[in-house]
Amino acid sequence: MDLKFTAEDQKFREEAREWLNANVFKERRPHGGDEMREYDLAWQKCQYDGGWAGVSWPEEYGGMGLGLTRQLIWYEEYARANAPDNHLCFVGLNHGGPTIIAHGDADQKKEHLRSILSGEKIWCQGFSEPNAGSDLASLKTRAYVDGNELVITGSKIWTSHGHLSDMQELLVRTDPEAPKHKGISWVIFDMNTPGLELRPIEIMTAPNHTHFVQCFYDEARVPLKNVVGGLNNGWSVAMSTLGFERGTAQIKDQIRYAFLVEEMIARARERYGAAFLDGDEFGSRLAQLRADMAAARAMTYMVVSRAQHDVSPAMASLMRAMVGQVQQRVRRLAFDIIGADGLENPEDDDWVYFYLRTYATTIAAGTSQIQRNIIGERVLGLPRS
Amino acid sequence: MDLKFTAEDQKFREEAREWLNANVFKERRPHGGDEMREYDLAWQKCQYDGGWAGVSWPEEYGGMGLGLTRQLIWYEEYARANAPDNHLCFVGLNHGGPTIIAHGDADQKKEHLRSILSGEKIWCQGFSEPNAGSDLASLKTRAYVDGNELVITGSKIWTSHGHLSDMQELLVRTDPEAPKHKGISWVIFDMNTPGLELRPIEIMTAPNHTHFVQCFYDEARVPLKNVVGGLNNGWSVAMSTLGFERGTAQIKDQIRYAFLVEEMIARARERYGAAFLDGDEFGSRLAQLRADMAAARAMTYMVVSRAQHDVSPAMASLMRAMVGQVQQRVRRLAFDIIGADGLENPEDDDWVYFYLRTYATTIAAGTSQIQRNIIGERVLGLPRS
Amino acid sequence: MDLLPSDDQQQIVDTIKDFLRNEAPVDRLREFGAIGNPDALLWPQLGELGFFALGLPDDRGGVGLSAAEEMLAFQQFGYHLVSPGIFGLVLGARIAAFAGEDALRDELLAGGIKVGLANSRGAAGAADEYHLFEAEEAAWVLLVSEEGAALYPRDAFSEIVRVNSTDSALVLERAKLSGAPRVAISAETDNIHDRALMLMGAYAVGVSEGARDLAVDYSKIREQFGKPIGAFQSIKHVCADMAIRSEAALCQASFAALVMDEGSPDTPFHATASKIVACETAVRNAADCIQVHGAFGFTAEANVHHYLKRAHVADMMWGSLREQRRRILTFPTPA
Amino acid sequence: MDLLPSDDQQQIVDTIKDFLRNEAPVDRLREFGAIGNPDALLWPQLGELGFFALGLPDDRGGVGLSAAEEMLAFQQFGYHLVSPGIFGLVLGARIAAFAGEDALRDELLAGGIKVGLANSRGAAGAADEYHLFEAEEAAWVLLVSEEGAALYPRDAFSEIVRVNSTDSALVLERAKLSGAPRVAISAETDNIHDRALMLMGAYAVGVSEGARDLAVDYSKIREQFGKPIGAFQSIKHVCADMAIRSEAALCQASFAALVMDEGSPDTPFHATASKIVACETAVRNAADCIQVHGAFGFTAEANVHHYLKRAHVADMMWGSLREQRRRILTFPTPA
Repeated sequence: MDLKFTAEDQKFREEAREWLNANVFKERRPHGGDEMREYDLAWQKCQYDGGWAGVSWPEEYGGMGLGLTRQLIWYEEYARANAPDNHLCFVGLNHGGPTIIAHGDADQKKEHLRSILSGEKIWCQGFSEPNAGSDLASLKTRAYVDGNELVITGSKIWTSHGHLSDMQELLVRTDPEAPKHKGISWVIFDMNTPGLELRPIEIMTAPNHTHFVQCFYDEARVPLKNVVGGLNNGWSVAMSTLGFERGTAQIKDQIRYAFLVEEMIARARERYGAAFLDGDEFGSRLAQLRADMAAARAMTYMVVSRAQHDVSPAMASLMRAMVGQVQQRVRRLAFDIIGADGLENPEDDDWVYFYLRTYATTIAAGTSQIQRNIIGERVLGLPRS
Repeated sequence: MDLKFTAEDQKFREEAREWLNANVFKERRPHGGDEMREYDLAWQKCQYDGGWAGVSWPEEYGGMGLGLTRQLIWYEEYARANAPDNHLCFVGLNHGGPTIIAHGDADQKKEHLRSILSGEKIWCQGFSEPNAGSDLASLKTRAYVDGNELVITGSKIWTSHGHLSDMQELLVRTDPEAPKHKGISWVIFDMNTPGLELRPIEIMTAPNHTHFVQCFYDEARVPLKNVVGGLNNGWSVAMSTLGFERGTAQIKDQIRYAFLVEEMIARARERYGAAFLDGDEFGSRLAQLRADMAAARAMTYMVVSRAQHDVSPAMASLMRAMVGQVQQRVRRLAFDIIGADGLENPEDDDWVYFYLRTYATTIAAGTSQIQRNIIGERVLGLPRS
Repeated sequence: MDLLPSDDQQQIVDTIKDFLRNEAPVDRLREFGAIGNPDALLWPQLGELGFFALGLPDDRGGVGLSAAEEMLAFQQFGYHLVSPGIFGLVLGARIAAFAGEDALRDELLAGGIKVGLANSRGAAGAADEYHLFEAEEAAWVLLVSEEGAALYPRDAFSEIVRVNSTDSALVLERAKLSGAPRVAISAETDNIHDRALMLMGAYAVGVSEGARDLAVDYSKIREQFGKPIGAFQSIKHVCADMAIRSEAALCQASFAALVMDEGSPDTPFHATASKIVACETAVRNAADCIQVHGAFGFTAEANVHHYLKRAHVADMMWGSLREQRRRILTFPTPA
Repeated sequence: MDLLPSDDQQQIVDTIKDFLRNEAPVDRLREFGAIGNPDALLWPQLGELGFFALGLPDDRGGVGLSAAEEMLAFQQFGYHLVSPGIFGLVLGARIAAFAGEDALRDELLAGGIKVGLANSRGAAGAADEYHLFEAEEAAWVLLVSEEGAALYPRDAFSEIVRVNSTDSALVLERAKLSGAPRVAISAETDNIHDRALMLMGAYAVGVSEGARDLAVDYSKIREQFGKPIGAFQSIKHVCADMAIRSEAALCQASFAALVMDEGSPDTPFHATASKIVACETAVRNAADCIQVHGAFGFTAEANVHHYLKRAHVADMMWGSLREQRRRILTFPTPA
């Protein structure tokens, strides 16, 4: 057991810090629309041009080909530099890209990976359907093979930022006769394909905030070569994608939230006076969060340590679950602490926006249920439900 | 809507108060054993002799034959006078007795009811079995008819105070061929019957605290006339018994706990100083409990109001659920407030004892699950699971 | 002793229910949500029906009923998320009535003008800094404190700045109080502060019940894994918890109104308890209602979010849960 | 950077595990529960194996390993609910070592005598009032504060009264401190307070893991409705939550030990965070474990209750959650 990083790691950290300090975008990230898309792509391109995109991606596609320790260091410095979260790039960097790295063929890798890292293409997800909420595998969007094309008809919903995306990782049913997990394919879908229509869905964070779209596919045609991991093999491909979700990407969040708690302590001290923290209800919740944040960071270090020892990746689900829970508590407490300010939802401050956003996380309760099933079965060895 | 009681109700209240002030046992209730049995029976007999036992029980069996409003008033005065809880009489007064009143025949009523009110007989419950926890209807204790007797073999567990009881309300399977809810009978069982053996079960509140017993029946014989509500009809009889459980009897608890919260506020003020209550974590929890206690009392009044208007008794389950939840929070907070004193478990103070007891209530989580099913289905009209 | 409405009271409730069901379905907020609240258009009709005057003595120009009827009315106002401007009219008319300003009183009771609400920004601002709700075109602004209650002309406030309201159905402004009240009464004359807390409790009960019913209705219709989601224990128990909390809040609101009508010294205690229990419930029920709705609950298309946001407004008005919890410990043990 | 034990460290862990599995199964508390704790009988053997000296520098008579090894050992002590008297020996020997009392140090390291623990009764008593744990036949009593740490002879305490301990496996007394320490060191010499918090955190991690494993094992065996209860989501998710919390507590305990070994100024922060997270976890895991066991969990026959009671002892020692939460806000932001 030790906390020391190697001299090479230290050097990497210093270079990352230096580069980030010089290059991090200082402008506020726009809350939506094309400005947000342009901002996120520009910041991604900046990282790529600087040689810092894709720390753990293969070098041949523009990545740095480094291990998880370097990834950790990069995220630590990224959060410390208060670098912006380019959420629009999230699906490409953390789902679509890694899926193609793991399951794609040479052509698919060549065609799609670099454009994700270089800030050219935004990816979105097309998994959920209007009548298949928690029961993902019951999806009905149909695709039949016609020559060397797939012809897709159906609908997807809760596609974050679909209206700002270029590409979509799409799950379709290619064999309606097979058992429900066996007839699904994972497809790279171009959002400019004729036959696709989008309906924006406004969300509750503020009037006219579009976050989700619903996608309607009417005989939309996709080349068969865009199927990743083989026809009708999409379920297992998708499951590995879900595995990437909130994997190492959460490290950044965890660090960012730890900073936020420190900021909250400072704001609370300023607003209520230093003495109030003594035994106060807010003080007590802040203190517990401060301790929990330290633990979450230690859990992140443990995830990296375990990966070095090749311990079962299921153990990482413990960290993910913890970080998810703590984030919700942080946002709720932040809202409580600002008191009457919580009734204002200004464009230039995120506290209320993020509080309301946590209700999307509550929805992801489905996800938290699934996570806890995984922990129960794969970590603790309990019988399947 | 009004809060006024009639002149007759007021008179009843004053008489009850006067009698209670003059007669309430001042000696501490022993924590266990025969002393506790004697204490509880003596206090029950005292109420009976004073003419105050069984406010809502029929007059012909020694009750007062009064309505729910008077019951409420009696319990309010009972709690205000700090009258002791005679827990050992609980099953007789609130399960066994009311079941016989509702389903018993004339002989059964004549033979058993008065001795409950008059403090002669202690009743216990024989429902749960070692391998039928939450799934009560899967009980296996077998009883076959032999002449004019039932012959019982099997085992019951978690029988509170079984070792101090005279009689038992017992569920047995009299028709093993029938569907599981259809072959059960509800039986009055004399605890002196040959063939019964008891094994005490120590509980965690303190060393050598016996609260439960396990009962073993080995060809124990009971007269057939002790079956209440008809052979093989025991499930519906038992369900009505469970309906009585925590019905109006909880009114007393609710009032008692409201007093306890006031006592906690006083103790906390004394221990930590008055100022600490301002915004303090304990202060905040105490304040919320104080408000919730007021609401619980108002709910009790609503239960009585609804009964006057013949509104569905299922609505009363809302009050029961609330009171159950609040009680747990009170006990936990009491333990937190006393700080290091919580590491001491003296014989002459109940705070730690009752904190530990709440873990029995957590176990009754099964009960809380069932309550919430009832609320969902009977109050809100949601489909059955 | 009877906590249920009498037949007469139930008739008033039914009339209000019918009116609001037709004129103010919650769906209206979807249309107007982003640009302010259309409810002021309802004020003249509600005034004509006498709903602003229920609890005012008849020798002061009111209907001569009690706090209980007012409580029942505000429960319905909350259920339909009626603009909180309605507190301005009802409490404003009471101030005018007790101050002997009969002309103003009658104008307010008729619902012909708007009254905004001023609320201290608490720790979020200096002592003279307020939030103004629904005060944009209002002639008057209501200010209630433990010491008394008053109507200010809008121009008693300076540095008024419109801000984005978290509850986007409401018009919210920041302002400084720099002028004097036009009409004011002290707490000794009539304790409007207690009444305001009690009525806000009743309003929050309505919000809680609205969220509960929305969740229950949805869980009967929405199917997953081949059956209505309300058949799953996880959803059923969430709905049951919403019902338990709503019932607690309703019972306490009723109790508080009756205690107030009796003129009991426990009135501040029970009014405060009512606001605490109801506001806590309103926020939790709204949050649970979102959860029951799944991803749909997070959209602006579902009405759920209006309940959540209004619950937070109700909580913050005249002192949040944090302040009210602090206050309730200062009262003596109630009878 | 590596938070997992090295092979050498794992070997130490395995040795302790084996020893305790044989010599101190939790079942022992069932037998001795009501009449005190038999663990002092193990001290000589544990001393011989060197387990009291792991973290003591070799030039001070120790094994010369680090806080990390001590952390791993106390995790195992907690897992087996070893008497907290073991803190008295390990920390007491450290005090003696740094005070240059080599003879006493060696006596303690050998486990030949008992050291009780004195803990302030906090708001429950006056400033000089203490609880003494496991001190009945002890030659020494350990007292640790932020300013320093000391060994007192038992007769430095007066008005000693035996009281019923909530954790009935422990001997508990009330006493007043009226005498002087025999051996003492200041926090500048060696910060035993931080070490005590960190090790109590590690101990509570063990308690949490013990409760978790007991619950998981039971839910694999116990059947209801025809299948193991661990197959039901309600039970499975409770177990998962126990595992999440245990992991958080373990990681933070490891981190705190390593920070301490580096001599970092963040040591008090991380030691405190470790105690907070682990004690909160220990109480919650024990409570959840009772729930998983159903009615059986409430009996004295199940071992569950020992975990709950010990978790409360761990929490109260050297400042409860309430005090530690207050303290952690006083530290600067850690690196």
